[in-house]
This record gives sequence, structure tokens and C-alpha cells, in this order.
Amino acid sequence: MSSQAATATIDHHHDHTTSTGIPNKKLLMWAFLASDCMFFGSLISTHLIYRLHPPPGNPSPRDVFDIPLTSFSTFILLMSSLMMALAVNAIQKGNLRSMRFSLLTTIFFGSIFLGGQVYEFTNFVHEKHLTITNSILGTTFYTLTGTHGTHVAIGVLWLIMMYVRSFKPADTAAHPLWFFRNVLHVAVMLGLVLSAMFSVLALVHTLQAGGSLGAFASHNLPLVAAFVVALVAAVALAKPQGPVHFGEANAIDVESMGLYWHFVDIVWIVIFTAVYLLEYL
Amino acid sequence: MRLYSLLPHFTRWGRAAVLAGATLLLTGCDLNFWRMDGHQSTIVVNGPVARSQLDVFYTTVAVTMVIFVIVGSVLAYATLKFRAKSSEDEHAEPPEQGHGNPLIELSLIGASVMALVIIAIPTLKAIWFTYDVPAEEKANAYEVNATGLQWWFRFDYPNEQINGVGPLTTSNELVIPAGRPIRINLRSNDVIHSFWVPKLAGKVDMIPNRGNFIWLQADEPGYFWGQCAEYCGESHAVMRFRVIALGPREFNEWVGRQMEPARTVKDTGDQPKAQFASYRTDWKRNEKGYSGKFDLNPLDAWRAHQEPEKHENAALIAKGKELFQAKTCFSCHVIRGHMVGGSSAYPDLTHVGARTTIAAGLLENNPEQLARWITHPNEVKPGNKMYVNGYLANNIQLTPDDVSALVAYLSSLK
Amino acid sequence: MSDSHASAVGHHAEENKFQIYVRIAMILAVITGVEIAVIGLPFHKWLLVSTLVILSAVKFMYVIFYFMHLRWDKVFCTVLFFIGLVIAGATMWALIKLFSVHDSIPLTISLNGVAQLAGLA
Amino acid sequence: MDATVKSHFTAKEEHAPAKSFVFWRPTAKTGLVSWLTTVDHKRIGFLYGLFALFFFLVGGSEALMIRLQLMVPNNNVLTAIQYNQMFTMHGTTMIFLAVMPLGAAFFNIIMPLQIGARDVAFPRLNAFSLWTFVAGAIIVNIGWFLPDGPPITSWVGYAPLTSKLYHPSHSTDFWVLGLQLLGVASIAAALNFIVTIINLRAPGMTMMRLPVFTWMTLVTSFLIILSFPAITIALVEVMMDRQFGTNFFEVSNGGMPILWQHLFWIFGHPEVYILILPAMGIISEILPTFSRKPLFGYPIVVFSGACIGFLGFTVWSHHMFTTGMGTVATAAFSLATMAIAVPTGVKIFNWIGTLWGGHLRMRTPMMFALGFIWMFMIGGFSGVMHAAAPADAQQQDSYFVIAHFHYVLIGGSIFALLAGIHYWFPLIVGRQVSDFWGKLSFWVIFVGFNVTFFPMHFLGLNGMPRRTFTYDGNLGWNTANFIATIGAMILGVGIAIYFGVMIYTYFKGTRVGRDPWDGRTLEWSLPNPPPEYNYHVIPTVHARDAYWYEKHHREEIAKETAEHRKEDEAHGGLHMPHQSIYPLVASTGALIGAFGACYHDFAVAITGGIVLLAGIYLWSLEGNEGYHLHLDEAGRPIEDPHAKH
Ligand code: HEA
Ligand code: HEA
Ligand code: HEC
Ligand code: CUA
Ligand SMILES: [Cu+2]
Repeated sequence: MSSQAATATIDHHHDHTTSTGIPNKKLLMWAFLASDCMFFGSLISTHLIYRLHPPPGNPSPRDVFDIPLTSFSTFILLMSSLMMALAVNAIQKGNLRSMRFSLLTTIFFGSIFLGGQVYEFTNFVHEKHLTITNSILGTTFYTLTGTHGTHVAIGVLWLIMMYVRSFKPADTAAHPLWFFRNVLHVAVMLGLVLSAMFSVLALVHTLQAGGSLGAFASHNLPLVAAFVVALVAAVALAKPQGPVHFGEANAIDVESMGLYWHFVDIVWIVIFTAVYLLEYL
Repeated sequence: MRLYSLLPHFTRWGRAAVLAGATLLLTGCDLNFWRMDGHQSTIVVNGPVARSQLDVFYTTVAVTMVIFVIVGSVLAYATLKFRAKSSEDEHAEPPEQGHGNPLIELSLIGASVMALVIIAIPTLKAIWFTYDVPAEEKANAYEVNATGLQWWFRFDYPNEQINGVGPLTTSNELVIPAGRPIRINLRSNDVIHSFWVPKLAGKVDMIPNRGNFIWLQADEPGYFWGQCAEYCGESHAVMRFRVIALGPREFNEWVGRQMEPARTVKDTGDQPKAQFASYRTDWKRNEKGYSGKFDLNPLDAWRAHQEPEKHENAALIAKGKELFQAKTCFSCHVIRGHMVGGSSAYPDLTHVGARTTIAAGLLENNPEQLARWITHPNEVKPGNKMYVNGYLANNIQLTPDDVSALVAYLSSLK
Repeated sequence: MSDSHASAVGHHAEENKFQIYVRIAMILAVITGVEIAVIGLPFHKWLLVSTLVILSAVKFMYVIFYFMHLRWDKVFCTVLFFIGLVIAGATMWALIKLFSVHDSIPLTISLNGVAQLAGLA
Repeated sequence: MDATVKSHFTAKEEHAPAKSFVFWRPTAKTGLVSWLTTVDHKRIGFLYGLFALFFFLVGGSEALMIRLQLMVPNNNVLTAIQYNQMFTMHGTTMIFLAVMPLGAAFFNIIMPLQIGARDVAFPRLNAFSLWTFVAGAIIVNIGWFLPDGPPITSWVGYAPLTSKLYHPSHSTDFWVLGLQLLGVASIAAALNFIVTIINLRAPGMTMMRLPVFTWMTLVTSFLIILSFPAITIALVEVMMDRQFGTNFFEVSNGGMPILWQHLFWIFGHPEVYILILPAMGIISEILPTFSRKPLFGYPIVVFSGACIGFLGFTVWSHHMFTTGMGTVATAAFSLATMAIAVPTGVKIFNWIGTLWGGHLRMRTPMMFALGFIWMFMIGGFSGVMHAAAPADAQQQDSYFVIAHFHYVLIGGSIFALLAGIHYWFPLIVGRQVSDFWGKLSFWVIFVGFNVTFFPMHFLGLNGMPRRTFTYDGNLGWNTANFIATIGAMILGVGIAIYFGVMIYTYFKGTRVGRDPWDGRTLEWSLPNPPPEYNYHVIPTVHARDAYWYEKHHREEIAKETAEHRKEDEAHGGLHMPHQSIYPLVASTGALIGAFGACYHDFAVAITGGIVLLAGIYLWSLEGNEGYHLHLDEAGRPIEDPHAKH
């Protein structure tokens, strides 16, 4: 891909270099998603089959699940999908700033979802005594939702890399250190997400245990400090540095990523209904 | 090279091939290959279920043979007729570039579907017939439980309850009444096995956590070979069993004998004092453990096994019984009435002497093979649990004298 | 990169995507809310199950056709994805059916479990 | 390798960007580095082929060990464990490491040429597929070098035999993770092929003009992306059970081992069509060429291929007729399975229709192709006998099944692949195999094959179970087993002749010019071996047998080509992708990761994961840049001072 041709208009829905007019990357992504349907299909089937034929002594999901929390996560994931769609929309119009903002919100929502899942898992293990080994429900539930969570985590990683990628300078020769900056930026973003996530989780746990804000701060100082440092670094690194090698021509990259992200969302739509809600009838 | 130029060679080669084939067949090999009437034949069968399955098979053979002959003839004809006969022919103008003919296609598709219907109808009938005992026969059916274990079979008779013990249990030889449908519940506690007596019925798998069953029926009394048909680990190949079908009276007599606790041989005083036999010890790994004589009339051989030996050595048997306890054999094997211990996870030996085979249909049950089994279990059946969990774990060592005492004891358990 | 976006042929549909996306997101959120509410309703079970299944199918379709842009893309993308979706769906259905026939009920089963989710199969 | 390399026109990349070390893009066109970093679909295909043939010989040697042990009753060549290892590895190797990658080799080399493309859609992804396949192959075979030896779970690895309780040794973990990597490689490759076929067709190459081989590549690729996820999940479940003590197949906690069988065969049955459809595609190329006549009923052949592919997803439980599924399910799967005979028959009929009225030139590829039709038909018929569930109750897990699937796999897939090697050898290498030696190898293989496997039908009907390391002499199996072993040796000799001749021809064979067979499809329009960029000018397709049409409309085509060349030049010449090191890095990461995971060594596993991620990250950052080539009318390079990348 040559550097962005600011002069020519880019048609985002028709690629004249391909036989069908569909961009290669989009086609690849759709074919991959078709494959992923089968992947999650097998996994969800496994869960449902064991739910339909639980061995005696299996805990009842109703006693374990926490519908308000899961509904919240579902809502968050939906919103992340919205932001993802807006990010694609923005970059297709060449609006880099708006795209970055949307990507950051998507990352933000994605991380909340992941944090919610971490919270849910720890809660289930410690409070509800449902572990991955002690019952078939635990086995299939954690494997299914964990695999979905892994997909979300990969998505967040991808989003971060795309976000950072949008800072690649147009003239790499003029910025000999751009690559190290790039790696650093990815690391900072990862650190930011992780420290934020665990800070919030720690905060929630402290509050639930009746602790105060002060107690939280004193017990989790390194974590909070890491968060602050990462935040400052992230803001600093996001400062514009001249023209970048990212633009409308990259819309297809963002769009493919978006397809993946939305797919992860619809898988959750299915899981939410089939795994959680149906248990309550 | 053209075919006809090879013809003279072919006749010469052909004659040589026939000759070679004939010698091959006559020298020691058997003719069963062509007759297909081996002990596990699915072609020469002895029960309604196997017969129904065989009929379906014959239908498929007939239909596909007809298609094969037709399609094959056309193919052969086309190949011979249209082949370029010379190099000028090869470089001749290309033939007409025709693209196909929908009418031919459609009629061939139609014909294929018709052919499949001919197969499908008996198939469907047989699926329902072989699934479970026919309704009108249900009341007459006899129920047995079969469990596969690495690498042997346990058979329980839920209809024959022994006071204070539970159902009658035996292993590796399933005795059934002939002429009566048998419904067998198939279970497994370790890995997947499969229950297959080709002459009586096709196989059904024994799968952990699954309540499978099979039904079969023997037309008349007989002795049948069976085999575990699902790969179940190291010694799957030698996980075999036998089915003995008996007439109603004989079957009842057998049940009666089996319900009894283990037999004890009385010392009548005039028997010799413990005399130790010596058995062959130089067995090769995986050497054959059967004799041709047995095969000639296996059912009679089985009947003969039910009778106690003529000259039993009571002292030796008593010694064997002690050893069975001393060597920890009893910790696994049940010998009902003789000692307490053992579990259903190991073969019940209460009437082991009355069985024609040991080690899951692998060895003929005679003193020599019995001795071979208890001295070299791992060579006979690699990795078997008796060796791994017993001989290795309990460090069981047997002297030749121990062996002959144990053999005498086990053989006496008719 | 300029913010002004030169509109090429076939681009006009895009002008209002922002609005569309926000509206779809709202619909999705509402449906999710309805779903959560539905599970508490005192109706017959199969009715509730079908409602839930239909509602999530609707959400599913909204996301793939709008957020994932299928509606505006070449139909081939839709065909491609649906090949996978249909085969996966049919396989799931067949599997669940296969495990629900009497012959396949595992030996270790708690009966109330079957009753609980019988509506699914 | 050299023959492929030498004739490749190689242009120096003078304008290679001055980049930091991380973004070093190798430019070597010969030597080891060039092969490790290549993104050229022909070279990748060639490597696939070499690895596949190597593993074919490995799997074949394992088969010979099996036959040796079964030659006579109560034989003692192998111990029980060794025998079980042999057939486990034989099945796994032949299916995943020999036939599948050999198919992939043809997809890679031939398919882009047939559609008139310069490369596949994602050249670096293609390289990643290759190296991940190699990583998987290494992992699967590592068992041979471990004290416990390779796994003894059989190629279908039925739970709970694969659980830690029954097979605590690491070789089972290696098998699981190796297959997992092979799955990743196959899916990535298949996605690439799908996009390539859909999107990179030359102008005028409509879907209904695609050569049948390309069509079958497309169908096969769909089967791969839709069936492999099922085994991926199944393997994940086994792996979780083994490594983290979960309960998927743990009966004491309610697990159902039967679930593995379902997931495995949801993959497994489409898998066997993954093995046969490329073969059918090859046959559909060879028969028209050597009959000098278009394929009879092209649209129906294409449609039946797609139909077979689709039906392949509806029949998996025919491998489970004996698991007690109940009447309705058994009947349904029985009928669905029979239905596949219809589209398959359609292919056979159309092949015969192609022969009909042609001028058949009996060259070696044609011999193999005709052999294929006969043998596959026999294998198919025994398949239909299996499909009749009650009959299958007697046949399942007996040598009748062994006979069935070796007829379709060897008489089918292998015959067709051997035919394809002969057929395209002149194109890829520029030399032609001697017809005499080719035919001789065919006859030896044909005879050996039938002598080996035909008696197995009788063995099966006579009750001989498969996967048994020994049998007794009183069951009527001795003669047939003896004959089969002799047959296997003849077969081995045949294979040895075949490859001996191939190797000889590679180095010493007679050179041939363009289009030695009077071909019909586009690949034959290329010089042999084809240049790195394949088509100097992307052809415009006017008819189904595109090259046949070109040959009969030379002037029209020449004029068109000259015009298009000018246009291309005006647009800056041919665009060629840079080579890249990162696919190899990523695959190496996967290899290390899998290794660590097998040993539960998280440090190693995470290192591998990081290498994998880093590989992908750098791969995406380095971008899919390339360089431009400028060629004159004769295909010679022109110096162009303004060339930009
Ligand atoms: C290349 C691979 C390949 C192919 C193409 C096939 C093709 C078919 N297979 Fe085969 N099969 C295997 C590879 C393959 N198989 C393997 C590897 C196994 C064993 C796995 C294991 O357990 O390890 C197996 C096992 C297997 C079983 C399970 C056996 C058992 O374990 O009990 C069954 C059961 O139905 C079956 C059926 C069929 C059928 C109906 C076809 C059909 O597609 C065949 C169709 C073709 C024809 C019928 C011939 C041509 C048609 C005509 C001339 C038209 C007219 C004909 C009629 C109307 C009948 N196969
Ligand atoms: C495409 C797949 C494929 C191919 C090509 C083959 C090829 C062969 N197979 Fe195959 N086979 C399977 C797939 C295949 N097999 C599968 C899936 C199983 C089931 C496994 C299981 O149960 O889990 C199986 C099982 C199987 C069994 C049953 C084992 C058992 O159940 O106990 C037997 C027995 O005879 C057998 C024999 C053969 C033979 C003789 C060949 C011959 O065609 C091989 C011909 C090739 C050669 C003879 C190689 C030539 C070698 C040399 C010339 C020398 C080598 C030199 C060097 C290494 C330098 N195979
Ligand atoms: C760890 C338990 C264990 C111990 C201890 C043990 N066995 Fe066994 N035995 C088995 C098992 C398991 C089998 C079935 C082996 C097979 O066929 O795979 C068996 C089979 C047999 C059989 C054949 C039974 C049949 O019907 O085929 C005989 C006879 C036998 N054992 C005798 C003995 C003797 C004698 C001893 C003591 C020296 C002994 N066993 C100790 C477990 C044990
Ligand atoms: Cu038990 Cu095989
Ligand atoms: Cu199949």
C-alpha cells in the first residue's frame, strides 16, 4: 500500500482491483467469521448438551449467575459495537481524530467487559464455589465464556495496535526512532488498560468488603501509581507529530477489525440468551 | 505398448500366477479365505439379527455389482474404442468439442436414485428390526448385562440372583439360551469397547456413561467367537470372548451349577500327596495359545470342561487355595464361597475351571496355558491390569511349584 | 488528510450513517432490556423461549446488517457468512437433537435438569 | 529446487527502502534465506509438496511395518505398543501430513496460474500457513524422539482413551497440539485460497469459466474453514481435560465421551472429502486434456462437487452407527450418506462422457486418471455398503472399512495426486517424465495396491477387526493377510520406482517446451517453469478452456495482449510483493508455544506466544509493500530510473 493518496477519492465499497469489487481483506474477514460460527457453534453446543443432561450434584446455574452484572456487560459490549461502527465511519471520511476517539472508547468499553468477566469469574469461584474442575457446569461455562473473553481480549489488543498504528509518521526517515516509540506506545496502552482494570476491580472489592477509599488507595498504591503513569504517558504519546501514514486508505483495515469486533459482540448476544437468560425460565 | 502384443505374455504370466497362487493355498495356508466361514464370519451366520444384516449386505452387493458391471463396461468400452491407435491419431484434428447432454445427466441421476431406493428400503426395515427385540418376543427375551473392561468382559445375569451376593457373574464366556432373544445391556467403566459376535449380530459399542444395549439370538446351540471391536488401548487386539448357546435344559443346568459357590475337592485319602507338575516356561511373547483339536468341535469341548477331572489331587488343590490367598490373588478375584475379597472390577474365578478359555478368550483353558498365563501375564497380554496392578504392585513371585498348585486349584473350580 | 470528504458516486447513502448507527444501538439496548424483562413474565415456557430466540435473532441481524455493513455491501458477503452460519446452526441443532433422544441420555443424569431445560431441545 | 530457481527471472530490488533492522526485507532470490522468506506461491507450493512427499514415505514405511507384523499369525516383529504407535502415526501422517499438504501444494502452485493471477491474495499469510504446517508436523512427530514414543490413541483419538488417566505420557499432548497447529495452518491457507479464487480472477474469468480444479480448490477450502473449527474445539476440550483437569470427557463428573466422537466426525467426514475433492479436480483436468475434448457437463460436475461438499456436513454419524444412536438418527444418517452416491456418480458419468468420442492419448497421467476412476468406484461402492447401517454393524471397525477407505484414499486421492504430479511436472520443472517408466510405475502400483487391499474386504467380512496387533491362525485370515503383505511390498516397489523416476527426471530428464500436453487451461500458456510474476500480462479470458481458446484465436489474443501490456507499463509495471521474514518468525513462535504447553512449562509457552505476537505485529507494521518490475515485450527487464515502490 503506498502512502495515502490524498488527491484520489477512495471508494470504500468497491475495490476495482478485485474481481468482485469486494476488498480482499473484507472477504477474508467474512470467510473467517463464517469459520468462527462453526467454532462457537461447537462450543455452545457442548455447553447446551451438558446443560440439558447435567449429572446429579451439578450446581444450578440460577444459584450462580448474576443477571444484573451480565446485563450490564451485555449493554457495554453493545455500546462498544456502536463506537466501533462510528470509528469505521470516521476513518472512511478521513476523520482521523474522530476515529481515534472512537477507537479509544471501544477499547474502554471492551476493557470494562473484560473487567466484568474477571469480576464474574472470581466471584463465581470464591463466592459460589463454581470452579472449572469441580463440575461439568463449571467446565463448560468457563471454557465457553472464557473463549469468548479471549476473543474480546484479542480484539482489544488489535484495537490498541490499530490505534497506535495511526500514529506512524508519514516520513519514517525523519523519525528514526518511530518504531521504538510505536512499541512503547503499545506497551503503554496495554499497561493503561490493565492497570485501570485491576485498579477498578480492587476498588470494587475494597468497597464491597466495607473498606474506604483511603484503604483502597493505601493497599493498591503501586497499581494506582502505574495507572497514573500510564495515563500520563498515553496522553503524551498521543500528541500529534506531523503527518502520519494512516488515512482513508486504511479504512479497510479498521473495517476488517470492526467486523471481528462486531462478530464477538453477536456471539455474546447468543451466549447471553442461550447460556444466561434461558436458565431463568 | 499395445494390449494384444502383450497377450501371449499374459497367458504365460497368467499360468504362472495361477500356479503360484495354487501353491500358496496348498502350502499350509487355509481355504477359509475363499469360503469365508471362519469363526468370526459375517457371511456364514447363526442368528436372525446377523442374518438380517447379511441380507442388507447382499442387497448392497447386488445393486452395486450391477452398477459396477454396467458403468465398468461403458468405461472399458470408451477407453478401448476411443484410444488413439497411433501417433498420427494422437496428432489428428481434435474431436468435436461437445459440452454435455442434460438429458443423459438427468436420466443417470434418476437411475442412481432408483438404485439407492432399492438399497434404502431393506436398510430401513433392518434398522428397526435389529434395534431391539421384536415386540411380540419381548416377553420371551432373556436379559444379560455385559461390561467391557481393559481388556476383558464381565457378564452379569440380573435374573439369577444369588442370596446375599447379587446377580450371577461370570467373565469372558457368555452362556445364553439358544432360540430365545437375548437383550444385553452394554456398559463400560473405563474406555470405549465394543461387543461383537459376528455370527450372531453386528456390534454395538460399550461407551462410558451411556446406556447402550444389543439384542441377538442363536438359532441353535453352538459355540461362537467374539471380539472387542473398538480400539481400547494397548491390548485391544487380545480382548476377546466367547458365547455359548445352549438348549433350555442344558442352560438351566448350567445356571444351577454356576449359582453354587466354588467347588471344594475333598481329600479322600487315596489320592496322591501334593505332586507338582512341571509346565513349559519358555513361552515366546504373543505365541499362539490354542490347539487345532479344540476347534473341531468346540461345543463338545466346552461340555467336557463342565465335568471335574478324573484324578484330582486334593492336596495340591488345597495348597493352591492357600497360595491364592498368600499371593494376594484373592484381593482382586472373587472365588465365591472360598475366601472373602476381590471385586467386580476383576474376573470372577468362582467357576473358572468350567470355562474353555482364559485371559479373555485368548488362551485355551488347559493346565499348560493356565500356567503360562499366571507366570507370564504380561507376555500374553501386554500391559494387562493383572500384571500392572497385581504382579508389579504387589510384587507377586511364583515358583514352579506354586504355579502347579495354583493351576490345579483353578482347574478344579468347575 | 482533509476532513471534507469528496463524495463519489454511490456515497450518498453514507451521509447519515452516524444517525443510523446511534439509532440501531438504541434499538439493541431496548431489545436487551425487553429480553431481561421477558424472563420474569408468567407465560407459558415455550412462548418465552421463542420470544427470546426471536429477539436475539433480531439483534443478531441488526448487528450484522447495519454495524457490519452487510446491508450496503455486495450480497456475496452475506452469502459467504450465511454459509457458515447456516451450517453451524444446523449442526448445533442436529447435535442437540441427537443428544436428546432417549438412547443418548447419559447414565449419570439428574432428572430435574432435563425438565428444567426441556424447552430448548 | 534449482530447476525452479534458475529460470525464474529475478530482478534486483535497487530501491529497497532504507529501513531499520527490524524491517529488513530479504531480497535474495536463491539460497536458503530465499526459501525461508519466500512469498511466491509456486515456491511455497513446492515446499508443501516436498514436505508432503517426505511424510508420505514416512507414513508408507509405517504402513509397511504394519503389514510386516500382520503377515503371519502371532507374529512378533512389533510389540503391541509399537504396533499401535505405527497405525496411529500412519493414519495421522497420511491424512494430515501427506495427502492434505499435497493437495495444498497443488492449490498453491496451480490454482493462481489457472485463474490468471500473479500470486495469492495474501502472500505472507500463505508463507505463514506453510511454516505453521511444518511446525505442526514437527510437533506431531516429536513422539518418535521421546522415551514413551508416539501416541497410541489411533488417528481418531476417541475419548476417554486420550485422557491423562489412560495415557499420561506427553506424546498425546504433542499429538493434540500438533493437530491444533495443523488446523490453524489449514484454515489460514483455505481462507487465502477462497479470497484468491473469488477476487483475483483474470478479467473474463467468470465463476462458470473457472477450471474444475480451481472450483474443487474453492469447495475444499470451504470444507476446511467450516470443518476444522469442530476438531479445534474437540482438541481444546481434550487439552483442557489433560492440562487443567476439566470434565468434558471425565465420566465420574458426568462427562460424555461420545461427544468427542460427534465433534471429531463433524470434522472427520468433511475431512475425507477434503482429501478427495482436489483429486477429483485433478482428474477433471487430466481427462479432457488427454481426450482432447472439453469436460462433459461442466456445470453439473461443478455443481455436484459443491453438492458433495455440502452433503459432507450432513452425514458425520455414519462413523457412529454402532454407538447406539437409536433408530431415527441411524436411519437419517444412513439415507443422507447414500444420497452422496448421486453427485459422486454424476462425476463418474461425466468423466466417462468426456472420454466418449475423444482421442484418448494414453500417457502416464491418463493411466493414473483411468485407474482412479476404477478404483474410486470400487471404494465408493464399499462406502455405500457401509452406508446401509445394518450391514455396517458387521463391517464397522473391521478390515472391510480398511479396504473401503484405502480404495478411496489410495485408489482415489493418491492415484489422482500421482497423476497430477506427472501432469504438471513439465510445467513446474520444465522436464518431462519418461512415459515408459511412468507407466511401469503405474502398473506396479496398480497391481500392488489391489493385491494389498482387495483381500481386506474378505478379511473384514470374515470378522477381522482393525487396530489389532496380532491374530490367531484359526480364524481363516492367514492367506488374505499374507497376500496383503506381499501386495504392500509390491506397492512399495511401485512407489519407489515412481519417486526414483521423478528424482531422476528432476535432475536429468528431457527438457520440454511450453505446453507439452496440448493443454486447455491457462497455466499451460506460461513458459516452463513459470516466472516469478507468472503472467507478464494478465490474460483476458474469453471461454471456459481459456488456453484452448487462445490457441485457436491467436491473432485476436496477441493484439489484446500487446494493448494490455502498454496499459500496464503506463501504470508503473508489475507489482511484486517483498519477501518477508515474519511469517516464519510467527510460526516459530507457535512451535515454541506448543512445545511449552505440552510440557506445562508456562515460561516456554509464554515465550512462544510472545514470539508469535511479535511476529504478527512486525508483520503488520512492515506493511505489504512491494516493488515494481518493468519488462519488455519478450519479458526481459527494463531499467527504469523512476521506479518507486
Ligand atoms: C477419500 C476419502 C473418502 C471418500 C471419498 C469416502 C467416500 C464415502 N464413504 Fe468413506 N471413509 C473414509 C474415507 C472416504 N470415504 C475413511 C478414511 C473412513 C474411515 C475412517 C476411520 O474410521 O478411520 C471412511 C469410513 C466410512 C464409513 C464408516 C464405516 C465404519 O467405520 O463403520 C462410511 C459409512 O457410511 C463411509 C461411507 C462412504 C460413502 C457412502 C462414500 C461416498 O462418497 C462414495 C460415493 C461413490 C460411489 C457410490 C461410487 C460412484 C458412484 C456411481 C457409479 C453412481 C451410482 C452408484 C450408486 C447409486 C450406488 N465411509
Ligand atoms: C491417505 C491416507 C492413507 C494412505 C495413503 C495409506 C497407505 C497405506 N496403508 Fe493405511 N491407513 C490410513 C490412511 C492411509 N493409508 C488410515 C487413516 C488408517 C487408520 C489408522 C487408525 O486406525 O487409526 C490406516 C490404517 C491402515 C491399516 C490398518 C491398521 C490397523 O487397523 O491395524 C493398514 C493395514 O494393512 C494399512 C496399510 C496401508 C498400506 C500398505 C499403505 C500403502 O499404500 C503405503 C504405500 C507407501 C509405501 C509403501 C511407501 C513406500 C516406501 C518406500 C519406498 C521406502 C521408504 C523409504 C524411505 C523412508 C527413504 N493402513
Ligand atoms: C490387580 C488385580 C489382580 C491380581 C492381584 C491377580 N489378578 Fe488375575 N486377573 C486380573 C485381571 C484384571 C484379569 C483379566 C486380565 C485380562 O484378561 O485382561 C485377570 C485374569 C485372571 C485369570 C483369567 C480369568 C478369565 O476368565 O479369563 C486368571 C485365571 C487369573 N487372573 C488368576 C490369578 C492368579 C492365580 C493370581 C495370583 C497369583 C491373580 N490372578 C492375581 C487381576 C488380578
Ligand atoms: Cu476393548 Cu477393544
Ligand atoms: Cu465418512
